[in-house]
Amino acid sequence: MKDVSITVLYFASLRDRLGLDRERYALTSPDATVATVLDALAERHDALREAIGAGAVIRAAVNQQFATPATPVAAGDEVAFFPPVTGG
Amino acid sequence: MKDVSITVLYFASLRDRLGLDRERYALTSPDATVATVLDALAERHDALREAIGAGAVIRAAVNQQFATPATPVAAGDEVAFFPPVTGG
Amino acid sequence: MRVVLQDEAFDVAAEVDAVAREAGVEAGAVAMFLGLVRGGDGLRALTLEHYPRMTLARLSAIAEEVSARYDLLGCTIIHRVGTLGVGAPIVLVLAAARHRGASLEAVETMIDWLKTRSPFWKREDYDDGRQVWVEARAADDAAAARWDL
Amino acid sequence: MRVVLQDEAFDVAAEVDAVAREAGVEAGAVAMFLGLVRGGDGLRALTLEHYPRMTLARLSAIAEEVSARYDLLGCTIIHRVGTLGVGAPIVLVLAAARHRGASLEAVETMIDWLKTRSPFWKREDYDDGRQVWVEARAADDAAAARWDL
Repeated sequence: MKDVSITVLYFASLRDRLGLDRERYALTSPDATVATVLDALAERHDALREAIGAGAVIRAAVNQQFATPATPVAAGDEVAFFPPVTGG
Repeated sequence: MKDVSITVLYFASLRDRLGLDRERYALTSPDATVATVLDALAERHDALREAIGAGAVIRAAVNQQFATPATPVAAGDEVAFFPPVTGG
Repeated sequence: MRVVLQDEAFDVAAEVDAVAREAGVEAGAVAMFLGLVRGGDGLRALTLEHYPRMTLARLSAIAEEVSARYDLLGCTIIHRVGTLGVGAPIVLVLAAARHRGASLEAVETMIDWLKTRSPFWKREDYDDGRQVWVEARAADDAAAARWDL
Repeated sequence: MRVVLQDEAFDVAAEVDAVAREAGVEAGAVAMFLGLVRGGDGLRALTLEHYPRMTLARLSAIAEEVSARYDLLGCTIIHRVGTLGVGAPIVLVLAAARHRGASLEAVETMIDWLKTRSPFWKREDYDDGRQVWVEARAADDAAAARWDL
Protein backbone atom coordinates (compact mmCIF):
# COMPACT_ATOMS: atom_id res chain seq x y z
CA MET A 1 0.00 0.00 0.00
CA LYS A 2 1.24 3.44 -0.94
CA ASP A 3 2.42 5.72 1.86
CA VAL A 4 0.28 8.89 1.75
CA SER A 5 1.59 10.41 4.94
CA ILE A 6 3.17 13.80 5.42
CA THR A 7 5.30 15.23 8.21
CA VAL A 8 3.69 18.08 10.14
CA LEU A 9 5.78 20.53 12.20
CA TYR A 10 4.59 23.11 14.73
CA PHE A 11 6.64 26.09 15.89
CA ALA A 12 6.71 28.69 18.64
CA SER A 13 3.45 29.58 20.43
CA LEU A 14 1.49 27.13 18.29
CA ARG A 15 3.75 24.27 19.34
CA ASP A 16 3.42 25.35 22.98
CA ARG A 17 -0.39 25.39 22.72
CA LEU A 18 -0.48 21.92 21.17
CA GLY A 19 2.32 20.53 23.33
CA LEU A 20 3.58 18.90 20.14
CA ASP A 21 6.39 19.78 17.76
CA ARG A 22 5.88 17.21 15.02
CA GLU A 23 3.56 14.42 13.92
CA ARG A 24 2.64 12.29 10.92
CA TYR A 25 -0.62 12.76 9.07
CA ALA A 26 -2.05 10.50 6.36
CA LEU A 27 -3.63 12.43 3.49
CA THR A 28 -7.22 11.39 2.74
CA SER A 29 -7.48 13.00 -0.70
CA PRO A 30 -5.20 13.59 -3.69
CA ASP A 31 -6.47 17.19 -3.70
CA ALA A 32 -5.11 18.07 -0.27
CA THR A 33 -4.07 21.66 0.35
CA VAL A 34 -2.62 23.52 3.30
CA ALA A 35 -6.18 24.51 4.24
CA THR A 36 -7.62 20.98 4.12
CA VAL A 37 -4.69 19.60 6.11
CA LEU A 38 -5.09 22.29 8.77
CA ASP A 39 -8.83 21.57 9.00
CA ALA A 40 -8.19 17.87 9.46
CA LEU A 41 -5.52 18.50 12.10
CA ALA A 42 -7.93 20.82 13.95
CA GLU A 43 -10.31 17.87 14.27
CA ARG A 44 -7.49 15.83 15.77
CA HIS A 45 -6.29 18.47 18.27
CA ASP A 46 -8.66 20.38 20.58
CA ALA A 47 -5.95 22.98 21.23
CA LEU A 48 -5.53 23.67 17.52
CA ARG A 49 -9.29 23.95 17.01
CA GLU A 50 -9.52 26.32 19.97
CA ALA A 51 -6.63 28.44 18.68
CA ILE A 52 -8.30 28.83 15.29
CA GLY A 53 -11.65 29.53 16.94
CA ALA A 54 -10.02 32.24 19.05
CA GLY A 55 -8.80 33.95 15.88
CA ALA A 56 -5.12 32.96 16.04
CA VAL A 57 -3.31 33.79 12.81
CA ILE A 58 -1.64 30.64 11.52
CA ARG A 59 0.87 30.59 8.72
CA ALA A 60 2.38 27.66 6.88
CA ALA A 61 5.28 26.41 4.85
CA VAL A 62 5.34 23.41 2.52
CA ASN A 63 8.75 21.83 2.02
CA GLN A 64 10.42 24.87 3.60
CA GLN A 65 8.69 27.37 1.32
CA PHE A 66 6.13 29.84 2.67
CA ALA A 67 2.69 28.67 1.54
CA THR A 68 -0.88 29.92 1.24
CA PRO A 69 -4.11 28.07 2.14
CA ALA A 70 -4.39 26.95 -1.49
CA THR A 71 -0.89 25.48 -1.75
CA PRO A 72 -1.17 21.77 -2.70
CA VAL A 73 0.15 19.14 -0.29
CA ALA A 74 1.34 15.73 -1.53
CA ALA A 75 2.53 12.54 0.10
CA GLY A 76 5.99 12.88 1.58
CA ASP A 77 5.75 16.66 2.01
CA GLU A 78 6.92 18.49 5.11
CA VAL A 79 4.18 20.92 6.19
CA ALA A 80 4.90 23.43 8.96
CA PHE A 81 2.37 25.55 10.86
CA PHE A 82 3.37 28.56 12.94
CA PRO A 83 2.35 32.04 14.09
CA PRO A 84 3.44 35.13 12.11
CA VAL A 85 7.22 35.41 12.23
CA THR A 86 8.96 37.90 14.55
CA GLY A 87 12.67 37.74 13.73
CA GLY A 88 15.16 40.43 12.84
CA MET B 1 38.44 106.57 13.42
CA LYS B 2 36.17 103.57 13.80
CA ASP B 3 37.35 100.28 12.25
CA VAL B 4 34.71 99.19 9.72
CA SER B 5 36.65 96.27 8.32
CA ILE B 6 35.58 92.64 8.11
CA THR B 7 37.54 89.43 7.58
CA VAL B 8 36.79 87.60 4.34
CA LEU B 9 37.62 83.91 3.90
CA TYR B 10 37.60 81.84 0.71
CA PHE B 11 37.45 78.06 0.58
CA ALA B 12 38.00 75.17 -1.81
CA SER B 13 37.73 75.83 -5.59
CA LEU B 14 36.87 79.48 -4.98
CA ARG B 15 40.07 79.99 -3.00
CA ASP B 16 42.04 78.22 -5.73
CA ARG B 17 40.52 80.48 -8.43
CA LEU B 18 41.35 83.62 -6.47
CA GLY B 19 44.71 82.40 -5.23
CA LEU B 20 43.70 83.90 -1.88
CA ASP B 21 42.38 82.36 1.32
CA ARG B 22 41.66 85.47 3.39
CA GLU B 23 41.67 89.23 3.19
CA ARG B 24 40.36 92.31 4.98
CA TYR B 25 37.62 94.44 3.51
CA ALA B 26 36.41 97.83 4.75
CA LEU B 27 32.63 98.23 4.66
CA THR B 28 31.46 101.33 2.77
CA SER B 29 27.90 101.34 4.09
CA PRO B 30 26.08 100.56 7.33
CA ASP B 31 23.58 98.58 5.25
CA ALA B 32 26.08 96.03 3.96
CA THR B 33 24.83 92.53 3.23
CA VAL B 34 26.43 89.35 1.96
CA ALA B 35 25.36 90.37 -1.55
CA THR B 36 26.81 93.90 -1.42
CA VAL B 37 30.08 92.60 0.02
CA LEU B 38 30.37 89.97 -2.70
CA ASP B 39 29.68 92.60 -5.40
CA ALA B 40 32.39 94.86 -3.98
CA LEU B 41 34.89 91.99 -3.76
CA ALA B 42 34.10 91.05 -7.38
CA GLU B 43 35.23 94.56 -8.39
CA ARG B 44 38.48 93.98 -6.53
CA HIS B 45 39.22 90.50 -7.97
CA ASP B 46 39.03 89.70 -11.69
CA ALA B 47 38.93 85.96 -10.90
CA LEU B 48 35.91 86.38 -8.63
CA ARG B 49 34.11 88.52 -11.20
CA GLU B 50 34.84 85.93 -13.88
CA ALA B 51 33.64 83.07 -11.67
CA ILE B 52 30.34 84.82 -11.01
CA GLY B 53 30.02 85.71 -14.69
CA ALA B 54 30.58 82.07 -15.60
CA GLY B 55 27.66 81.06 -13.37
CA ALA B 56 29.61 79.63 -10.44
CA VAL B 57 27.34 78.99 -7.47
CA ILE B 58 28.77 80.81 -4.45
CA ARG B 59 27.56 80.29 -0.92
CA ALA B 60 28.40 82.21 2.20
CA ALA B 61 28.60 82.13 5.96
CA VAL B 62 28.62 85.09 8.34
CA ASN B 63 30.30 84.48 11.67
CA GLN B 64 30.30 80.73 11.02
CA GLN B 65 26.57 80.55 10.27
CA PHE B 66 25.29 79.77 6.79
CA ALA B 67 23.95 82.98 5.28
CA THR B 68 21.80 84.22 2.41
CA PRO B 69 22.45 87.18 0.08
CA ALA B 70 20.31 89.33 2.36
CA THR B 71 22.15 88.49 5.57
CA PRO B 72 23.48 91.75 7.14
CA VAL B 73 27.23 92.19 7.53
CA ALA B 74 28.69 94.45 10.22
CA ALA B 75 32.14 95.66 11.18
CA GLY B 76 34.22 92.92 12.76
CA ASP B 77 32.28 90.08 11.11
CA GLU B 78 33.92 87.05 9.55
CA VAL B 79 32.38 86.45 6.12
CA ALA B 80 33.25 83.26 4.22
CA PHE B 81 32.57 82.54 0.54
CA PHE B 82 32.73 79.03 -0.89
CA PRO B 83 31.21 76.64 -3.45
CA PRO B 84 28.34 74.32 -2.46
CA VAL B 85 29.54 71.87 0.18
CA THR B 86 30.42 68.27 -0.68
CA GLY B 87 31.18 66.51 2.59
CA GLY B 88 29.83 63.32 4.11
CA MET C 1 27.75 37.68 0.13
CA ARG C 2 27.87 36.26 3.61
CA VAL C 3 24.93 34.64 5.38
CA VAL C 4 25.36 33.17 8.84
CA LEU C 5 23.04 31.61 11.41
CA GLN C 6 24.68 31.05 14.76
CA ASP C 7 24.29 30.86 18.54
CA GLU C 8 27.38 32.93 19.32
CA ALA C 9 27.84 36.69 19.21
CA PHE C 10 29.45 38.24 16.13
CA ASP C 11 32.35 40.63 15.68
CA VAL C 12 30.94 43.84 14.20
CA ALA C 13 34.33 45.29 13.23
CA ALA C 14 35.44 42.11 11.50
CA GLU C 15 32.16 41.98 9.58
CA VAL C 16 32.40 45.63 8.48
CA ASP C 17 35.97 45.01 7.29
CA ALA C 18 34.90 41.84 5.48
CA VAL C 19 32.02 43.46 3.60
CA ALA C 20 34.19 46.43 2.62
CA ARG C 21 36.88 44.03 1.40
CA GLU C 22 34.29 42.03 -0.54
CA ALA C 23 33.02 45.26 -2.12
CA GLY C 24 36.48 46.41 -3.21
CA VAL C 25 37.63 49.84 -4.39
CA GLU C 26 34.33 50.73 -6.05
CA ALA C 27 32.55 50.89 -2.69
CA GLY C 28 31.72 54.35 -1.41
CA ALA C 29 29.15 53.39 1.21
CA VAL C 30 28.59 50.76 3.87
CA ALA C 31 25.32 50.79 5.78
CA MET C 32 24.57 48.65 8.82
CA PHE C 33 21.74 47.65 11.04
CA LEU C 34 22.40 46.00 14.38
CA GLY C 35 19.46 44.67 16.37
CA LEU C 36 19.84 44.33 20.13
CA VAL C 37 17.74 42.73 22.88
CA ARG C 38 15.84 45.74 24.26
CA GLY C 39 15.47 45.58 28.04
CA GLY C 40 12.95 46.95 30.49
CA ASP C 41 9.78 45.79 32.28
CA GLY C 42 11.64 42.95 33.98
CA LEU C 43 12.82 41.28 30.78
CA ARG C 44 15.55 38.78 31.56
CA ALA C 45 16.24 37.30 28.14
CA LEU C 46 14.95 36.80 24.63
CA THR C 47 14.79 33.33 23.11
CA LEU C 48 14.94 33.08 19.32
CA GLU C 49 13.42 29.95 17.85
CA HIS C 50 13.66 29.19 14.15
CA TYR C 51 12.84 26.53 11.53
CA PRO C 52 16.23 24.95 11.05
CA ARG C 53 15.66 23.30 7.67
CA MET C 54 14.28 26.54 6.23
CA THR C 55 16.08 29.46 7.84
CA LEU C 56 19.42 29.60 6.07
CA ALA C 57 17.80 29.20 2.66
CA ARG C 58 15.50 32.14 3.41
CA LEU C 59 18.38 34.33 4.59
CA SER C 60 20.31 33.50 1.43
CA ALA C 61 17.30 34.28 -0.75
CA ILE C 62 16.90 37.66 0.97
CA ALA C 63 20.58 38.51 0.57
CA GLU C 64 20.50 37.52 -3.10
CA GLU C 65 17.30 39.37 -3.96
CA VAL C 66 18.40 42.54 -2.18
CA SER C 67 21.92 42.40 -3.66
CA ALA C 68 20.45 42.24 -7.15
CA ARG C 69 17.79 44.89 -6.55
CA TYR C 70 20.26 47.47 -5.17
CA ASP C 71 23.31 46.40 -7.18
CA LEU C 72 25.28 45.78 -3.99
CA LEU C 73 29.01 45.18 -3.99
CA GLY C 74 28.87 43.36 -0.66
CA CYS C 75 26.16 42.02 1.61
CA THR C 76 26.10 40.32 5.02
CA ILE C 77 23.30 38.87 7.12
CA ILE C 78 24.06 37.32 10.50
CA HIS C 79 21.17 36.17 12.68
CA ARG C 80 21.51 34.58 16.07
CA VAL C 81 19.25 31.93 17.60
CA GLY C 82 18.89 30.66 21.15
CA THR C 83 18.61 32.57 24.41
CA LEU C 84 20.12 36.07 24.51
CA GLY C 85 20.43 38.44 27.47
CA VAL C 86 19.38 42.10 27.55
CA GLY C 87 21.66 44.23 25.39
CA ALA C 88 22.91 41.25 23.39
CA PRO C 89 23.17 41.57 19.60
CA ILE C 90 20.51 39.58 17.72
CA VAL C 91 21.00 40.42 14.09
CA LEU C 92 23.54 42.22 11.92
CA VAL C 93 22.87 43.38 8.39
CA LEU C 94 25.47 45.08 6.19
CA ALA C 95 25.26 46.42 2.64
CA ALA C 96 28.15 47.90 0.65
CA ALA C 97 27.38 49.89 -2.48
CA ARG C 98 28.82 52.60 -4.71
CA HIS C 99 26.54 55.26 -3.25
CA ARG C 100 24.82 55.87 0.04
CA GLY C 101 21.22 55.63 -1.13
CA ALA C 102 21.54 52.03 -2.30
CA SER C 103 23.34 50.90 0.84
CA LEU C 104 20.79 52.48 3.18
CA GLU C 105 17.76 51.23 1.27
CA ALA C 106 19.24 47.74 1.00
CA VAL C 107 19.74 47.54 4.76
CA GLU C 108 16.22 48.76 5.41
CA THR C 109 14.78 46.20 2.99
CA MET C 110 16.82 43.34 4.43
CA ILE C 111 15.81 44.04 8.01
CA ASP C 112 12.15 44.41 6.97
CA TRP C 113 12.27 41.06 5.21
CA LEU C 114 14.08 39.40 8.09
CA LYS C 115 11.18 40.47 10.29
CA THR C 116 8.45 39.38 7.89
CA ARG C 117 9.83 36.69 5.59
CA SER C 118 12.15 34.59 7.73
CA PRO C 119 11.10 31.77 10.04
CA PHE C 120 12.14 33.24 13.41
CA TRP C 121 10.01 33.62 16.52
CA LYS C 122 10.93 35.61 19.61
CA ARG C 123 9.94 34.64 23.13
CA GLU C 124 10.40 37.03 26.04
CA ASP C 125 11.54 35.48 29.30
CA TYR C 126 10.82 37.63 32.36
CA ASP C 127 12.39 37.81 35.81
CA ASP C 128 9.12 36.58 37.35
CA GLY C 129 9.22 33.42 35.24
CA ARG C 130 6.66 34.44 32.61
CA GLN C 131 7.43 33.44 29.04
CA VAL C 132 5.62 35.49 26.39
CA TRP C 133 5.79 34.95 22.64
CA VAL C 134 6.24 38.25 20.81
CA GLU C 135 3.28 39.04 18.55
CA ALA C 136 4.01 40.19 15.01
CA ARG C 137 3.35 43.90 14.65
CA ALA C 138 0.50 44.88 12.37
CA ALA C 139 2.90 46.89 10.21
CA ASP C 140 5.25 43.95 9.78
CA ASP C 141 2.28 41.74 9.17
CA ALA C 142 0.94 43.79 6.28
CA ALA C 143 4.26 43.55 4.49
CA ALA C 144 4.03 39.78 4.69
CA ALA C 145 0.48 39.59 3.40
CA ARG C 146 1.50 37.73 0.28
CA TRP C 147 1.90 34.50 2.20
CA ASP C 148 -0.92 34.96 4.66
CA LEU C 149 -2.77 31.78 5.44
CA MET D 1 26.23 62.18 21.82
CA ARG D 2 29.67 62.06 20.34
CA VAL D 3 30.92 64.41 17.62
CA VAL D 4 34.49 64.18 16.38
CA LEU D 5 36.50 65.87 13.64
CA GLN D 6 39.88 64.27 13.07
CA ASP D 7 42.65 63.44 10.62
CA GLU D 8 43.08 59.86 11.81
CA ALA D 9 41.01 56.80 11.01
CA PHE D 10 38.38 55.70 13.51
CA ASP D 11 37.66 52.36 15.18
CA VAL D 12 34.23 51.22 13.98
CA ALA D 13 33.84 48.48 16.61
CA ALA D 14 34.75 50.80 19.46
CA GLU D 15 32.28 53.40 18.19
CA VAL D 16 29.45 50.85 17.85
CA ASP D 17 30.14 49.65 21.40
CA ALA D 18 30.25 53.23 22.67
CA VAL D 19 26.94 54.26 21.12
CA ALA D 20 25.24 51.09 22.36
CA ARG D 21 26.64 51.74 25.85
CA GLU D 22 25.46 55.36 25.69
CA ALA D 23 22.00 54.15 24.65
CA GLY D 24 21.70 51.64 27.49
CA VAL D 25 19.24 48.79 27.94
CA GLU D 26 16.37 50.54 26.19
CA ALA D 27 18.18 50.37 22.85
CA GLY D 28 16.84 47.84 20.37
CA ALA D 29 18.46 49.20 17.23
CA VAL D 30 21.77 50.66 16.08
CA ALA D 31 22.06 51.91 12.52
CA MET D 32 25.28 52.98 10.86
CA PHE D 33 26.55 54.66 7.76
CA LEU D 34 30.21 54.46 6.82
CA GLY D 35 31.46 56.52 3.90
CA LEU D 36 34.58 55.35 2.06
CA VAL D 37 36.82 56.88 -0.60
CA ARG D 38 35.48 55.27 -3.79
CA GLY D 39 38.25 54.40 -6.24
CA GLY D 40 38.42 54.07 -10.01
CA ASP D 41 39.34 56.20 -13.04
CA GLY D 42 42.87 56.70 -11.74
CA LEU D 43 41.85 58.30 -8.45
CA ARG D 44 44.80 58.36 -6.07
CA ALA D 45 43.35 60.17 -3.08
CA LEU D 46 40.59 62.40 -1.81
CA THR D 47 41.39 65.59 0.08
CA LEU D 48 38.78 66.90 2.50
CA GLU D 49 38.96 70.60 3.23
CA HIS D 50 36.74 72.24 5.83
CA TYR D 51 36.04 75.54 7.61
CA PRO D 52 37.76 74.93 10.93
CA ARG D 53 36.00 77.58 13.01
CA MET D 54 32.60 76.40 11.82
CA THR D 55 32.72 72.64 11.27
CA LEU D 56 32.46 71.18 14.73
CA ALA D 57 29.61 73.49 15.68
CA ARG D 58 27.69 72.37 12.59
CA LEU D 59 28.28 68.69 13.32
CA SER D 60 27.07 69.20 16.88
CA ALA D 61 23.98 71.03 15.68
CA ILE D 62 23.17 68.18 13.28
CA ALA D 63 23.65 65.55 15.98
CA GLU D 64 21.46 67.49 18.41
CA GLU D 65 18.67 68.23 15.95
CA VAL D 66 18.53 64.64 14.70
CA SER D 67 18.71 63.19 18.23
CA ALA D 68 15.71 65.27 19.24
CA ARG D 69 13.73 64.61 16.07
CA TYR D 70 14.11 60.82 16.26
CA ASP D 71 14.27 60.50 20.05
CA LEU D 72 17.66 58.81 19.83
CA LEU D 73 19.29 57.11 22.80
CA GLY D 74 22.76 57.50 21.32
CA CYS D 75 24.29 59.35 18.39
CA THR D 76 27.77 59.59 16.88
CA ILE D 77 29.22 61.61 14.03
CA ILE D 78 32.89 61.27 13.11
CA HIS D 79 34.18 63.11 10.05
CA ARG D 80 37.75 63.03 8.82
CA VAL D 81 39.62 65.83 7.09
CA GLY D 82 42.87 65.87 5.14
CA THR D 83 44.11 63.56 2.40
CA LEU D 84 42.69 60.02 2.34
CA GLY D 85 43.62 57.12 0.07
CA VAL D 86 41.21 54.93 -1.93
CA GLY D 87 39.15 52.71 0.37
CA ALA D 88 39.82 54.87 3.41
CA PRO D 89 36.91 55.69 5.73
CA ILE D 90 35.75 59.32 5.50
CA VAL D 91 32.73 59.55 7.74
CA LEU D 92 30.96 57.43 10.33
CA VAL D 93 27.42 58.06 11.53
CA LEU D 94 25.69 55.98 14.21
CA ALA D 95 22.22 56.21 15.72
CA ALA D 96 20.87 54.09 18.56
CA ALA D 97 17.13 54.02 19.19
CA ARG D 98 14.41 51.88 20.71
CA HIS D 99 13.19 50.72 17.31
CA ARG D 100 14.69 50.20 13.89
CA GLY D 101 12.73 52.83 12.00
CA ALA D 102 14.04 55.72 14.05
CA SER D 103 17.65 54.53 13.92
CA LEU D 104 17.62 54.07 10.14
CA GLU D 105 15.87 57.37 9.40
CA ALA D 106 18.19 59.22 11.79
CA VAL D 107 21.27 57.88 10.01
CA GLU D 108 19.86 58.80 6.61
CA THR D 109 19.03 62.32 7.79
CA MET D 110 22.45 62.84 9.38
CA ILE D 111 24.36 61.76 6.30
CA ASP D 112 22.13 63.93 4.08
CA TRP D 113 22.79 66.94 6.27
CA LEU D 114 26.50 66.23 6.45
CA LYS D 115 26.53 66.39 2.66
CA THR D 116 24.45 69.56 2.38
CA ARG D 117 24.74 71.53 5.61
CA SER D 118 28.35 71.07 6.76
CA PRO D 119 31.32 73.06 5.51
CA PHE D 120 33.33 70.30 3.84
CA TRP D 121 34.69 70.24 0.31
CA LYS D 122 36.17 67.23 -1.47
CA ARG D 123 39.01 67.41 -3.95
CA GLU D 124 39.94 64.40 -6.10
CA ASP D 125 43.66 63.89 -6.66
CA TYR D 126 44.46 61.71 -9.70
CA ASP D 127 47.45 59.56 -10.60
CA ASP D 128 48.21 61.89 -13.54
CA GLY D 129 48.48 64.88 -11.21
CA ARG D 130 45.07 66.41 -11.90
CA GLN D 131 43.24 67.87 -8.93
CA VAL D 132 39.48 68.22 -9.36
CA TRP D 133 37.05 69.73 -6.86
CA VAL D 134 33.95 67.56 -6.51
CA GLU D 135 30.81 69.40 -7.62
CA ALA D 136 27.75 69.23 -5.39
CA ARG D 137 25.11 66.95 -6.85
CA ALA D 138 21.87 68.58 -7.91
CA ALA D 139 19.94 66.38 -5.48
CA ASP D 140 22.16 67.36 -2.57
CA ASP D 141 21.95 70.93 -3.70
CA ALA D 142 18.17 71.09 -3.65
CA ALA D 143 18.14 69.92 -0.04
CA ALA D 144 20.39 72.82 0.85
CA ALA D 145 18.34 75.44 -0.96
CA ARG D 146 17.41 77.22 2.23
CA TRP D 147 20.84 78.79 2.45
CA ASP D 148 21.45 79.35 -1.24
CA LEU D 149 23.24 82.57 -2.03
